[in-house]
Amino acid sequence: MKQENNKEHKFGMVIDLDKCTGCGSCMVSCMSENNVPFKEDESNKKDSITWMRVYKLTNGKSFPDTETAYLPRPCMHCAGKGGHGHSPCVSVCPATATEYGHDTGIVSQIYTRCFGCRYCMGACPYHARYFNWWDPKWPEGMENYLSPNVSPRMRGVVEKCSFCYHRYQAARDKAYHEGRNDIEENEFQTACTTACPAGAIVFGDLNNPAHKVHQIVKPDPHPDKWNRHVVGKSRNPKVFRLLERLGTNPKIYYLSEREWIRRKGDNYLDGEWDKIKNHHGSSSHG
Amino acid sequence: MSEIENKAENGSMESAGECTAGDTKDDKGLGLGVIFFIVAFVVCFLSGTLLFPKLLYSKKEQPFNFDHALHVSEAGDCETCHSLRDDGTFAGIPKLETCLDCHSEDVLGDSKDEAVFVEKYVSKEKEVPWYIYSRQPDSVFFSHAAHIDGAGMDCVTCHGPIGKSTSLKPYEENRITGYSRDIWGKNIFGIKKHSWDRMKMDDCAECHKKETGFKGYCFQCHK
Amino acid sequence: MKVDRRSFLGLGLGAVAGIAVSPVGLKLTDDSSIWTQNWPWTPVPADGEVIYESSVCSLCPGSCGISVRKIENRPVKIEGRENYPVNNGGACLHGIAGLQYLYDPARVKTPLKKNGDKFEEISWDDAIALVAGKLADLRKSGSPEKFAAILDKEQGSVSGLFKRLFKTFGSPNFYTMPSFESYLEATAAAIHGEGKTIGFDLENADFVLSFGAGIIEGWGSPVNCFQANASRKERRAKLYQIEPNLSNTAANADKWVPIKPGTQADLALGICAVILKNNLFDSNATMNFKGGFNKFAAMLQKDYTPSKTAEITGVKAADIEKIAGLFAKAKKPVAVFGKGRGDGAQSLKELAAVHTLNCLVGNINKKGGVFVKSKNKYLEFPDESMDSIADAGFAKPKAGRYMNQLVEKINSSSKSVVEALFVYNANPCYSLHDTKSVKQALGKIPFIVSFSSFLDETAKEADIILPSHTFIERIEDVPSGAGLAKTVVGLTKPVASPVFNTKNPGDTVILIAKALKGSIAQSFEWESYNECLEGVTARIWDSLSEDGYAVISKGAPIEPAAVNLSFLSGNPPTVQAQGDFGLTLIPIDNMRLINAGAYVSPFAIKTVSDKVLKGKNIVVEINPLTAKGLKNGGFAIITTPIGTARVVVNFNEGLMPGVIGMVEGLGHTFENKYVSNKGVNVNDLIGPVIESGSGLDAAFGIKAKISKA
Amino acid sequence: MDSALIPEGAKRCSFPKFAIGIVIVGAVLLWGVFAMGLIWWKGLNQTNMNDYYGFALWIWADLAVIAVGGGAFFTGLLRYIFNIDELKNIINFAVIIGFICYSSALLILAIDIGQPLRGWFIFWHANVHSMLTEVAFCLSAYFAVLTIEFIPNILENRQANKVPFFRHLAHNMHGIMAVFAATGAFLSFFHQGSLGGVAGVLFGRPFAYREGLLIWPWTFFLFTWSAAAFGPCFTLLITKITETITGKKLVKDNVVNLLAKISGWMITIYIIAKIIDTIYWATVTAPSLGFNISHFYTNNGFYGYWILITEILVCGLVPGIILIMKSTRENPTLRLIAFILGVIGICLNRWVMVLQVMAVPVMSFDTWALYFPSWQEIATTILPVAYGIILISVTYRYLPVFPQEAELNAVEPAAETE
Repeated sequence: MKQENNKEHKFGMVIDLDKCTGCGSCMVSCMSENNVPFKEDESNKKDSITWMRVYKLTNGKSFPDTETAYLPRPCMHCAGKGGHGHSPCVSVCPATATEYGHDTGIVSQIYTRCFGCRYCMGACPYHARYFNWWDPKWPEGMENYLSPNVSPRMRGVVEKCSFCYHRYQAARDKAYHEGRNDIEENEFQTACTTACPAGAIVFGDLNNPAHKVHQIVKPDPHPDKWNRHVVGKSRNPKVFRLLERLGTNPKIYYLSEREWIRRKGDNYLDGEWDKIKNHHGSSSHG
Repeated sequence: MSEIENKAENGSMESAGECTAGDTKDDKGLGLGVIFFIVAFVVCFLSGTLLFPKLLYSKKEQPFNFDHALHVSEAGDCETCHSLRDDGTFAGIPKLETCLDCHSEDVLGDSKDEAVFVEKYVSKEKEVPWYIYSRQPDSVFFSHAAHIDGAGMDCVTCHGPIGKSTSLKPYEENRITGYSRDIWGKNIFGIKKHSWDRMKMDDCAECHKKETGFKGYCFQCHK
Repeated sequence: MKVDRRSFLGLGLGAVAGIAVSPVGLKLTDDSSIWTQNWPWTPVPADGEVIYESSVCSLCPGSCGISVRKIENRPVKIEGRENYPVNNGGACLHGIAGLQYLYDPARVKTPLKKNGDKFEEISWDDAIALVAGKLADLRKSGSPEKFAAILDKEQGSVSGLFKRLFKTFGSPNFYTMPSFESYLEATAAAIHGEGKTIGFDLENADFVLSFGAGIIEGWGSPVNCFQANASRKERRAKLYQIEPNLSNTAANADKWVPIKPGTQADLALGICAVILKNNLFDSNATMNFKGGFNKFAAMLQKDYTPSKTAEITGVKAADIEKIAGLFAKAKKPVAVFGKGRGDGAQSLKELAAVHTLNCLVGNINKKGGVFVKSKNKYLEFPDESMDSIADAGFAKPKAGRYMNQLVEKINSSSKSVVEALFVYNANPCYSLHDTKSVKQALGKIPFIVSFSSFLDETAKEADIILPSHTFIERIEDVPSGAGLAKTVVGLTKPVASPVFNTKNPGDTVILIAKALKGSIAQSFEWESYNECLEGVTARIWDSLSEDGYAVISKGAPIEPAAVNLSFLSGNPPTVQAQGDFGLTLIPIDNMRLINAGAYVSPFAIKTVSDKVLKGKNIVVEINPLTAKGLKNGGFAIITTPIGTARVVVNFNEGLMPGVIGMVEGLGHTFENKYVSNKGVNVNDLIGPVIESGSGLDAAFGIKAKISKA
Repeated sequence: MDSALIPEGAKRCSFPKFAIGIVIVGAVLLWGVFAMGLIWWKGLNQTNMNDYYGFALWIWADLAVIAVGGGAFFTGLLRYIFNIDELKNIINFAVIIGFICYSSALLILAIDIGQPLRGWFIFWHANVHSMLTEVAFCLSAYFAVLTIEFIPNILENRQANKVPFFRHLAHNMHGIMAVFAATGAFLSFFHQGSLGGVAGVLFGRPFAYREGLLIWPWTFFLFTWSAAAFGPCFTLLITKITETITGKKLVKDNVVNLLAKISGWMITIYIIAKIIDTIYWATVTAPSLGFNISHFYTNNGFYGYWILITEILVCGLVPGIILIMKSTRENPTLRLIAFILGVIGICLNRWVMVLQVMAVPVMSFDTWALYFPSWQEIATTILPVAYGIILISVTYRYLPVFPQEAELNAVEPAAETE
């Protein structure tokens, strides 16, 4: 009766910011996939539910040296300090409505458990969590396009990117039915990944060396020697994570050839960046 | 304040007893009070236990009776009608199309239920609006494939010996939640004797804990 | 025994204790929380079997293959179709949001007839009879040429049916909205001769010199361009972007070359001059140039020396020489034109000048270069039957060459120019320059029939609306175009049954034709549009119906393309912006908005930045150097020679000083609270400027001033 | 009219005057109740909170009332555990204020959560790692303790006291009050601390994050200590206000000064710890995460260094010193100023630890987020104030709250007293 299908995955993503065009396909694909509601005015970005949000970065220089780039920001699915699963949000939720799945590395959010205290939102430095300030309402007839794979949320609860967990559930169902022990890389891809017209998003299992995401990121299995809270740092010098220094250990990695973009990924004191930029990738062997 | 503190000096332990003992006039009152207490207790407890469920649940009759035992003996097993699709999802209550694999506009047996079925649904090509006893709320993702194919479980463990039943019981719907009564279980205290008596999350977790050593992650069964 | 206070106390306590011990409290606490988890007003989507159906999106000329996920018969998600030759699995946000159009309660749900200011519902039969009656009267009156049509495009069988109707009716007045495809054809006609179009092989080019083409702004076939652009990184191909503002394309490019608005043609000619002067051109290719190559070269050396070009364009002379060198020396260079999405106003001088760069370096019909192809002719309609009225009417001259000339003619003429108008898939009252004059012209037309699925700005002006299926509900052939290197015809399929009482526009046209009887009806002897489609696409129908698409051509065309420079060799004047204010207002194309054809979906508008739209206010971009007296984030008034608008100002270092950028695609004015009445339509502020020689509206912007509100 | 209920020997204003006062404050209360109903009915869209401000005015109000309500547990601790007997003259009032503060906090929490009917999940599905879980358990338990501590005082009402059962009950409860005081102090230590922990554990928010001892960040201890330090200030401030309004001296100066002195020392010790904490955070913790202290106090329209200086120096060090030094402490005006500054200081600290935490951008490309509450939020925050005023008025009028009242206001023979 016991089944041994629980090889530990660590799903993650690497987003190539040089390829990202800021077109917004990932955002809409996410909203459409996950039954995200919309309202009359969505221009106040502080109350607009966008599990995937695309930020515009600028290098801050003046004309004509100014440069811009886009940075898509799903939930980071943080593993928390030392990668033990105590994500900033998970550790604070008083009702266990959000949880770190050690089998997948995915941070869940259970809408029916959440009672709307919003502590997790305060804990998340990425603003990846959104509150349903309003009852979700679809114009008459439009509720017909809602997908049964993701439960629509009610007013008063927090929601966020789930790495399209329902697609993992579906892939596993299929694998079970076909008598397979595990799923293939292409069987579980998030809606933003498959939608990206530029192919900027690569999704897969960071624990699986055969997966493309692992090959690009080359996560360091050892804790960072400068900050023991940081694990899974990329050994690719062009790859970085957002706010890596906080020890949140996100599973979203970003890739860029442009130094100013990589610098935007974290906060640095004066002069710090120049010292570390060339050693940005982990110094560990491998 | 000071008055009280003074009294405290005299020893407080007896004072309470003294008070009731001395107050003989109230004895009968107290006796009556006890009777009132008992009566009210019993009435309220019984109505909470017996009457309350009647108010809480509405009863709905299925469109017509369905003889599971008969169909199992004809079809051989549950999966013939309640099948998994090729993508591993569970098809649930069979669609009319599945019924028509065997049935047709010509009545097979002699039950009046089949006559209703043919007349009201088959000939009108209408799906039968069954009430589903085991329907879980929208927030639940239940993988039949994981339990049937993955863990090799049988249907009875969760659904009970429904395959042996010859008639359908009325569907009882919780007026507040809209759930079927079978989710909380027939027993209003939520006490269960069999694994299929109740289908709350705790029951899932209990079995998972027992069988896999871990109650499971939230996302395993939520969507 | 007497009932006293204590008895009541006992009663109360007993009741409380009894209830407490009973399951009531526990159950109600649990149930009330479960109630909040299943609020009856929160929808529960029905579950069922998952089915995928492939189709083609026709929201824009991109023609991407889509895969529609359905639960039983209910479409729930649109995604890009894997291995489709145009978009290979990718999809843009508008296509993905397509189901919001399908189910939009703001759709035209049934045929409508205008009565006074209001629309009334009428039956399809009555509507068709009414339209046919009006048209028959017009034809009887002897001026069938006063029947005009405005469509989005010429390609495809539905447009073919419209054209056929007009021909057999006897009217030459068939117009299409300006589109990138129309500009490609105009450019090809000017340089290579009639009957041709152009495709850019971006995915193989190693140096892309873009004169403002918004390669990742929705230009061409958007998803295909996104993919070609993304693959630059692996291919180590370069992109130089020349335009006044730091668009996403410019930001993503290897280099952004800021240029004064409207001077791209001059820069292209300046670069031509350097290439010629430094002998960097492909002499094999130039050998066969016609139309005065020497005259052209002499003109360039006189008028477009690097220093003169630098003065006109604001690009440094050294940069011009450097770009010319990089471009000419690249293995597979390509110069691309079509500012923004390429479907707005364009100057033929600019298009031709940029394309001349391609001709000079000899990349025509070479891998990684420009493909000069014959216009896609996969459709085979049977011969029309023409009566004498049709023959006479069809032989008359068109009222104007392009849409904007038609508008001008109607407005300036005291006599009636157009008596009846069909509008299909076009919204001229929104997307043409100076919308006020367009509305005025439409106001002078006594009978307008719209085929729109939505009550958009133009449909609101109509007398009859014959609503069409959306692309999710109808069958239609969708030819690619818009600068795609290969030619693919896709088949849009009815993935969902019609949500409302609408029809396939092909069927509607056939019904109208049949109702007109006589030779017109004889030319439309199909039972339905389905039958017609199968007939006219017979050559590729098997492939269309089985694979969902047919590849007509891929790879570089073999036949050589003649080059004729006569249009440019006389150096036609460069178009100037209208007015004499100090600043120049230019439209900015934004991938997340739509400026032609359909309007933006609620999902797409949700993605729009608050630096573009804030509440109901449009945000314009301006370089802080030019923004004297303005506050970042504050209100301002923009005034142009044709209009004024209240806007919010956003300081943006990515804009050339002297330029104001205003996004295209906002400011709709119909009933839809999610997408309408937000911001300003930039076309209300910009008027058309007709380019001499080509007759095109080439207004790249307009002079403007801005002041604190 | 209601003279039968008024404590023996106490002089109270006429009932109509009292009623008018209650009606006026009651109107404010009703306004708050209306806003509360609106929020429960329509949801939290009635507020100006947003996804950047998930915690805002209400959480600040919660933290602030619990901090100033800390006077109850600390005074109780001093009175019953450390046996400082004089404090019996103010303990009743401290308990009432504590009761008001904690019931208000619970009410605000019930308004603040998006799904009030699921509020009990915090107990049923508790996540033991969450500081908020600790808060909820200790808060509820301590509220129960406060209720128990409040009961004897209620039972001392002249009419209630006539019932022998109540009289004895009150008496016996007094006898075991030390047990409750100890329990209350224990619970308070944890919930005051865990409220500090709420901000301190946010390692994603460098402005709030503090290192600490085992699972408890330094803010845990700072919050407990500061509640104990400033709580008495609030108790004394409210006492002073009550005295002013009633026009009577209710607590003897020696009692006030004693509590003020203890408070002063507590504040001073706290502020030293706070200064050390701030310096360590500004020079070690935050820089290790890539932040200069200037990041937290510049580039925005509201939060500047002024808030740091106001909180620590003006409203921390200054009242501490005033209350330590005998000469200033015993000057009624200076003492009052110290109380006011102290209460402002502790409220400001809670504000900073809630709202400024939310305001500071963390991602390098994010922006400061400022917020102003909606009228519904303000009304529901004023609601507890109105409720508190009413409860204090009623208890003062009908209960023997201040044991020294009779003595301090030697009654001239009056009609009301028999």
